[in-house]
Amino acid sequence: MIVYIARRMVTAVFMLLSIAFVTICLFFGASKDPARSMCGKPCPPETRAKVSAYMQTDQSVLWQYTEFVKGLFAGRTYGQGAQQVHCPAPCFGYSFPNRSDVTTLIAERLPVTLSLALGAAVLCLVVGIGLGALSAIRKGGVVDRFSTGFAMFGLSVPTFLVGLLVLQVFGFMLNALPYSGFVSFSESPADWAWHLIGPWMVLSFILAAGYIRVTRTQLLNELSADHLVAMTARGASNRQVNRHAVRGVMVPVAAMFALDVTALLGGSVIAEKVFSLHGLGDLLLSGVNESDLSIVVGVTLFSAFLIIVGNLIADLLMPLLDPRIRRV
Amino acid sequence: MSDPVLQIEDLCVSFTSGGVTADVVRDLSVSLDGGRTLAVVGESGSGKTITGRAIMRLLPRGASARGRIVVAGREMLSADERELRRARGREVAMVFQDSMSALSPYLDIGAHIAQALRLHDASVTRRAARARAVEMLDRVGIPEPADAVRRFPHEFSGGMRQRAVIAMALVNRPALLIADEPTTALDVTVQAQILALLRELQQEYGMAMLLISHDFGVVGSAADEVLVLYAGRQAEYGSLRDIFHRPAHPYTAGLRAATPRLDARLETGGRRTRLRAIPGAPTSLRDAGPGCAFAPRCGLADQVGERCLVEAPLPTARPTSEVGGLHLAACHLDRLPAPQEVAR
Amino acid sequence: MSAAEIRQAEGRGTPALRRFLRKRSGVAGLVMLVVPLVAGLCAPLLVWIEGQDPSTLHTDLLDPDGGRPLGAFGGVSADHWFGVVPVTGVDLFAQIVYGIRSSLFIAFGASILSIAFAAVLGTAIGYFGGWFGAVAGRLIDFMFGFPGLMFVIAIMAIVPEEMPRGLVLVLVLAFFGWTVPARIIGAQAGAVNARAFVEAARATGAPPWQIIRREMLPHLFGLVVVLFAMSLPGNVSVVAGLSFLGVGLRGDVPDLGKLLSDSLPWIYSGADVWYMLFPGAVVFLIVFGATLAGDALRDVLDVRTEDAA
Amino acid sequence: MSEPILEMTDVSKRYRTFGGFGRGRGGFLAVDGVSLHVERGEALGLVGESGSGKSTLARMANGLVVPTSGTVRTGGQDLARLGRRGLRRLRRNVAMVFQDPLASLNPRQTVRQTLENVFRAHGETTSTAELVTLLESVGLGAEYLGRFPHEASGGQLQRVAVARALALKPDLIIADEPTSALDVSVRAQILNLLADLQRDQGISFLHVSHDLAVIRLYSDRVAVMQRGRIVETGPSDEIFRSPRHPCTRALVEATPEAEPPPWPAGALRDADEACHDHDHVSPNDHPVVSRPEAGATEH
Amino acid sequence: NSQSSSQSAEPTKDKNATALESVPKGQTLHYLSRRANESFETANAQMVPTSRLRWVHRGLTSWQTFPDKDTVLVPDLATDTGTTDDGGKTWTFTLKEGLKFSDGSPITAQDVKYGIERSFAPMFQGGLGYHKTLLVGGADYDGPYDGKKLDSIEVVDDRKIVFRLARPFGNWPWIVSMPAFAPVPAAADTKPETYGERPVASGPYQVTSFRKGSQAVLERNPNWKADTDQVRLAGPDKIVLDMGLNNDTIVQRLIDDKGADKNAISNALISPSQFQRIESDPSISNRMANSPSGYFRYLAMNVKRPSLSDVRVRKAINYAINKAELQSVYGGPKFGGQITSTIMTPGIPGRTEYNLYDGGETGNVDKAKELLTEAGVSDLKLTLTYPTDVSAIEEKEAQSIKNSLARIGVKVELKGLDGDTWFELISSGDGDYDMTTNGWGADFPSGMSTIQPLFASSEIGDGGGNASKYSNPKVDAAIDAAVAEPDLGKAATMWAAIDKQIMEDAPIVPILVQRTQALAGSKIMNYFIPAYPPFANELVVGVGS
Ligand SMILES: Nc1ncnc2c1ncn2[C@@H]1O[C@H](COP(=O)(O)OP(=O)(O)OP(=O)(O)O)[C@@H](O)[C@H]1O
Ligand SMILES: Nc1ncnc2c1ncn2[C@@H]1O[C@H](COP(=O)(O)OP(=O)(O)OP(=O)(O)O)[C@@H](O)[C@H]1O
Ligand SMILES: [Mg+2]
Ligand SMILES: [Mg+2]
Repeated sequence: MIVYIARRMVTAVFMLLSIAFVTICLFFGASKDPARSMCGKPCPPETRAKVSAYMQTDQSVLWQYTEFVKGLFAGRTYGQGAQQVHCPAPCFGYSFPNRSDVTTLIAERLPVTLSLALGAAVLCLVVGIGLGALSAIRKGGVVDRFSTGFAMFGLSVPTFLVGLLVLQVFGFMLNALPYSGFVSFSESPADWAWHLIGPWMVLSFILAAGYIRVTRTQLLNELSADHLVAMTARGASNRQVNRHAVRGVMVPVAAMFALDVTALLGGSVIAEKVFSLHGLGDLLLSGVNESDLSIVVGVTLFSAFLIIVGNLIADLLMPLLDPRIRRV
Repeated sequence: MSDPVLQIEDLCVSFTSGGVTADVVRDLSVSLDGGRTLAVVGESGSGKTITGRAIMRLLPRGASARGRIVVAGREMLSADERELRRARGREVAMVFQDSMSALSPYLDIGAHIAQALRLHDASVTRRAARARAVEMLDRVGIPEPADAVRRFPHEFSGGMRQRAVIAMALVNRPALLIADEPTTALDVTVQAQILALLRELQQEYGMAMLLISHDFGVVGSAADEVLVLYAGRQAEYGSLRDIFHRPAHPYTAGLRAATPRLDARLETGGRRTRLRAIPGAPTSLRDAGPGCAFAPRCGLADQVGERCLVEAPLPTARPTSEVGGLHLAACHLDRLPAPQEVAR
Repeated sequence: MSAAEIRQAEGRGTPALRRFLRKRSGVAGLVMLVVPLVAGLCAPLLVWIEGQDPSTLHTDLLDPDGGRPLGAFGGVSADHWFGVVPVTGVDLFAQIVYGIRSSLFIAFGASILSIAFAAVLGTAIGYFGGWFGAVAGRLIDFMFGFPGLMFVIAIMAIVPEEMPRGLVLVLVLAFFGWTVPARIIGAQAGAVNARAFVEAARATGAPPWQIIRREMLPHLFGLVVVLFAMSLPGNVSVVAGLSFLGVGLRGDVPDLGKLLSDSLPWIYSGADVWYMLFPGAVVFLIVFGATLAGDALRDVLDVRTEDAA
Repeated sequence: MSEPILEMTDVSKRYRTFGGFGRGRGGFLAVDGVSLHVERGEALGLVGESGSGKSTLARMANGLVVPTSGTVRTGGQDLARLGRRGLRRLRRNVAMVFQDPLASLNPRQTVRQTLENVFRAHGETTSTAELVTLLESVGLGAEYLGRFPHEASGGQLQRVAVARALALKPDLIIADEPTSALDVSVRAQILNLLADLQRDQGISFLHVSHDLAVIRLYSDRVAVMQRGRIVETGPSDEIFRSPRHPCTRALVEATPEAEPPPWPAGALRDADEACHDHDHVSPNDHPVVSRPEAGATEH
Repeated sequence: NSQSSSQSAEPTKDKNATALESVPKGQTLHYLSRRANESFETANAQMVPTSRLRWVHRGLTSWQTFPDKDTVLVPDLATDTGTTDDGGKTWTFTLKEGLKFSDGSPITAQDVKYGIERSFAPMFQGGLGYHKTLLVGGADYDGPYDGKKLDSIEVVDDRKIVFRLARPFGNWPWIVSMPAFAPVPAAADTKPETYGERPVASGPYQVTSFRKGSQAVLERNPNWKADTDQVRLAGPDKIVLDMGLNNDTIVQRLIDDKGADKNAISNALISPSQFQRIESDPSISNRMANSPSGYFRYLAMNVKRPSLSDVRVRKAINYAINKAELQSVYGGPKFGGQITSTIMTPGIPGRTEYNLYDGGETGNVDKAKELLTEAGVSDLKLTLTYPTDVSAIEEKEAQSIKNSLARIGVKVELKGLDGDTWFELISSGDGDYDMTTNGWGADFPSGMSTIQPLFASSEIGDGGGNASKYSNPKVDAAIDAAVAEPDLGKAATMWAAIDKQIMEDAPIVPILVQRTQALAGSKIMNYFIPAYPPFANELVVGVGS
């Protein structure tokens, strides 16, 4: 087990480094010059060269990569003397337009995205597994039809359309929900939830569809599985059997969830845009709009980090859910 | 004489799908006393499993059973959910063919047995249940049972799993054990052990056993009485000896002749022999016409003529060598010709 | 599944097409998908019939203060079937039918490319297995580490201007779209490869190509079709979503996603909700239609896609 | 006598498992230094408990499984030297019949397509008449040509499988439990068919089965396998009359006879211990829950 | 004998001049910003002197705006708007007496010098940097952090500061109103990186709380004295600045006008989709400020391209453009902007109206065709490039131009580029394009601020803004003379002449003077947009009750 964990960890780190390599090659190798937008007005070439040197964007891609990786573990310093800015480890780069290291920027935005993603995850798991289980147990019933239709909708409607609909209806028309803003959990848990209900609804509407389907099919499989028939043969009631059957659904759900970390992050970009929340997605978009490569690279890599950690957790969780994976 | 543990009367099982209803088991009547083993033999699709499940009222979706099934005095077909729950596992237990899929992959072996126990007696503590589990595993011959209770099904070999399943079935000392092909998935050597174990436990607990099998060999070594099913109908019923030595149904006789035997060569003095095969393929009740389901494959149908094709024969009594024994066969022929003439 | 059921599912009881046509939701989905598709293909013809073109500005049809279309339903009239675009007065119908072209071109392109690659790779994984399968599996794991949409957004922001953005979008979407299908196809191909009839074919001395072509592919074809149908709506959504985020197509090519993001302020303010309604409905039709059709196909071809992730 | 149709010398097979970055830890030794031969026209029976390596050994005869070590000579050719094309050509002469006819026939191909593909594999074409003759030789009528597997019964399908094996007039047929998936009444039909082929066409057989009675009936010689090794070989009559190896003995004794008196329980268990140990869990028993990375048998 | 550089209108001593209301003291002002990186750093700011940055910072000079008069330059920290005695090469400023920072220390000339020096540091690039090339030695100076000083800024004593320029520059008094001229006490600049989050204040407010990217709270600076400051009314007691809000959400909130939003102003842009709603409801439209003038939109023609080198072709294009349609695209005359035919926009001193190529509002196709025939041009194919990520308008504008030119048989190929790439292209010496649309807003109200950057040959390439690649030695000479002229009144007439002189060569098609609009909460007073700059003066805004 320890070997297994260790191996997964090493794999995760290796993956992160490779993704960083690809990302940095792609972005710092691109034709855009980040110094351009930092140069000011007017912007003669000498000034631009100075800025470029200060931002260290005049260096080679490989150099950028090694510096980045070094920065992750040991921090990174830009400029010299009193002008130097230090970006402490783990350094995901330094954003000059924001005069802040990207790690700090991410740390500021993370609570928003995490609140958004975790809340949506919980909601979509509860709704997805709940509806999926109900429709499997009462196959062909009203709930089944409703949730199959619901799943079909959720699978097909683009996130932003749902987002706009929710915003329009609940925010502007009914004035039932706040249409923007974020209150941190520590300030007021109630307000926190209240402000996030809209985005949660949107994200979980989109994602729940998959869980409804998986839960439904897996549970239907599971319910007809011999070991559950055997359980009934032992004298177990339907409820006991159903409860046990749900265990068999957890593994595919966990596997799916691991993949959905990506979808959650992607979805939150759109949800953040619609609900004007300032999370990682918003940070990324601002980086894109302001040609702030450090932010773009930093946020992308940090998201990769989140995804890999999510996958790692799912991988480590899997043996707990299914003893068959617990070998070695 | 006490009441039989299992009594089945005129059991019919039918499947409904797409508005069409078809019988898969028809007019089955049989009874079984405690301490005795009834083997149900027949080819694939002949309705063996369905019969076993009907007894437990564990039919798949779309299936319905008519007739009467009485287990230890309880009417199974009219019992309500609660009664059924009480009967299942305590009065009648089941051992499935595929021990791997019959065990939950998420529970260790101990939890399985403990669950079987506690489902029927909530007063048993978890700890006591697990202690019983260890005892039972020991009883069915699993080495180091204290360690084995903590292992998961996938960590057991097929034979060990089947032993565990037996332990689970017997933990509540049921009056009737239904064993649906309990050894088909196992090696011959293991198969022998399991059959021996079942036999041994049956004697110890005095329970009745319904042993489902398609293998004449297994039947011959484990049963007291035999029920031969063909296409969902009772072809022949009788004591082991009657079935083997004086089969009254051409199908039974054909099966015996088609089964290769280890001593085959010895009998024929070392020359190559050919088995006497039954021509054609097994049919199911669904495809069968109004007549005898076996008629299309029967070498003797010509002797009887039209009747085999239009009228399904009813089980009628045949001569028996046992005292007070019952021997029934569903064939229009009263007497089978000598073995050589049976098959074409 | 009992042997009988397997026979039923895999056999040719009724041809798949006939079974598909018997499914109402599938046919409805197909219609929803095909109508816009045909409209897109015949865009020049339809617009010619309407008597408009996708680039002429009709500022005379707009409120001079602010550019809201005059008239009901966003300026719907006999001349302008879907009304006109606020601010410019460009014909909305023409924009939409041409927009379908670009959106669907990208979505189809990306789906075809990614599924084709996934099919080739998946079949190879299934056929060769062993270390090749292991390496490909790692590669897919590696791809799973990429934060898909975020990465696409980031890439679209740095695409050099010389490159045609539509093509880049196709490539980028295809690049992130092949992984899950490849894994599903790989798993399925592996399962097919492990089935006895493939080994039987091998035992007769059949060459690899014949085994893949005649034994494996027929069993993967349905899956590939279903995966394609399932990837299509996702790609349409992503293309529209990228435009919504402002990193999609650029220039004067009509594009559904661009129309939608353009229309946002108009529904925010309630000044011209019709502007969003028409392109929104078309996007919805395409996406929902493709989903329905894909789902029906999946049932008809009895493909399981859930359990291989 | 001429050269044996099949000659295996000291062959071993170790299955490797993949996963993680490194190699699997050692893998699983399925066949361990086996030598065996099949004479022309002879039927060799291979028996043994489940997982003892029978199928692996049988598949090495036509290169479906490549041995880790040792040499396999089939029809006088060293398989290791043949190369991929050569192996394919060799398979003209070495045909196979599998356990489950429904599984071993492509459900999407008609009987005609299935048979035609055998010829196509070797760049040949056939006429319908030839195919009909082929089907008739296994006791099926021409009407089966257009049928899909699900439209025929198990016994009929196994006949089709035998027809496929016969299509290219092989010298050796490897039959891996050809009847264990069939119903008792049909089993005899197929066994008779195979026996006729051996007698009438002089085809050699490597007949794998765990059913001793079947082997006894149709094999000239028997090889008994246990955990990857051959523990006993000899003429079948001799082996079954007086088994020498404890494992063979256990197998013989465990085979249920048609009508013995009630089971002598205690006696049996002692005999088994020689052959089967409880704690041996073969890798077969592990469910494949991990990501599917099916191993190829041909490299 | 110093020469006053002040403008035609004398700065009034009376703060509540003309239409300016007097604002009550008290209340909280809310600022809803769509920008996430709001900060009070002066060294790299690009904001006008009437913006929120100046709540905290004062400059040597500042601007005074009126609803009905041109904007004027007035002294801020300095006692006057600067003096020169060598024709604009050396400028002297004297600080008022008794000025104090929020930390109680006196504001000295040294602090002003240090503030300017900081702006040279590479870490503070990105601001308005006219002074960096004007001050002697500026090009090689890298800021004070490595211990070096910029000697062309001379601190004579605590209150007197002298600037030595590389060449005469008449607009220097306007330059010193820019952000970098705010005083920074060197002792407080220990962490330059975050200095702008809680700077030492010289203005009426100091930052009491700063959460990066989300909120800043400003409260009164007790050391600020109203009688030393003629541009700031400092009505509210407290100002809350919310950052990084969604533009549309801000607009929606301001329209809704609920709760604290009644006390709010913002920098949100109002999109055309909102006009109808605003117009239809007087309670909203009353709160909207609309600019009388604004950004200059034009179509630049790359005169270096053979196909556009003939002035007759360029004139033909001038005639052909349907400006009415473009005006409509921008939101019509009321919200979009005024059709124009000159380079300088209303509000810039000296601006005179004329129209050399009057084709009417929708263009004169015949005249244009005639000119093309005269030039012997047919089958002309041109590319039109434009930035796509600024707003969707550029694309529609381009489409309209394409349609206009199609009328005279000129085929236009549209090339939308992302902002950075587009700018890179048009500011390079040999950019591969025929035409581009462009917009320009002057950084200070002078013809210099528009004409020099857009038409001087020195501005071709190397990041310069001369998108037409227009190069006329005579115009260059005239520009140099006007730039150097310290008498701004005289300079204004010179610029007007240059304006027309350039249009004779028709390197561009002037299109619009673009309006801007802004909404304020219902309690906001003094919210208006002057002719120049096109933003509301945030320093005079008050909150009523
Ligand atoms: N779920 C089901 N739906 C429809 N028909 C079924 C179902 N299960 C079984 N049957 C039919 O019922 C008949 C009897 O099936 P049963 O499983 O009892 O056969 P069996 O004798 O146990 O065969 P085997 O030896 O293959 O286990 C068969 O014809 C089968 O096709
Ligand atoms: N492709 C493979 N990869 C890894 N291990 C394998 C593979 N094929 C077979 N094995 C293992 O090799 C051993 C021998 O397998 P084989 O199939 O040859 O046995 P067998 O004697 O034919 O058994 P059975 O009677 O069950 O068919 C088994 O333990 C099996 O788990
Ligand atoms: Mg059965
Ligand atoms: Mg085998």
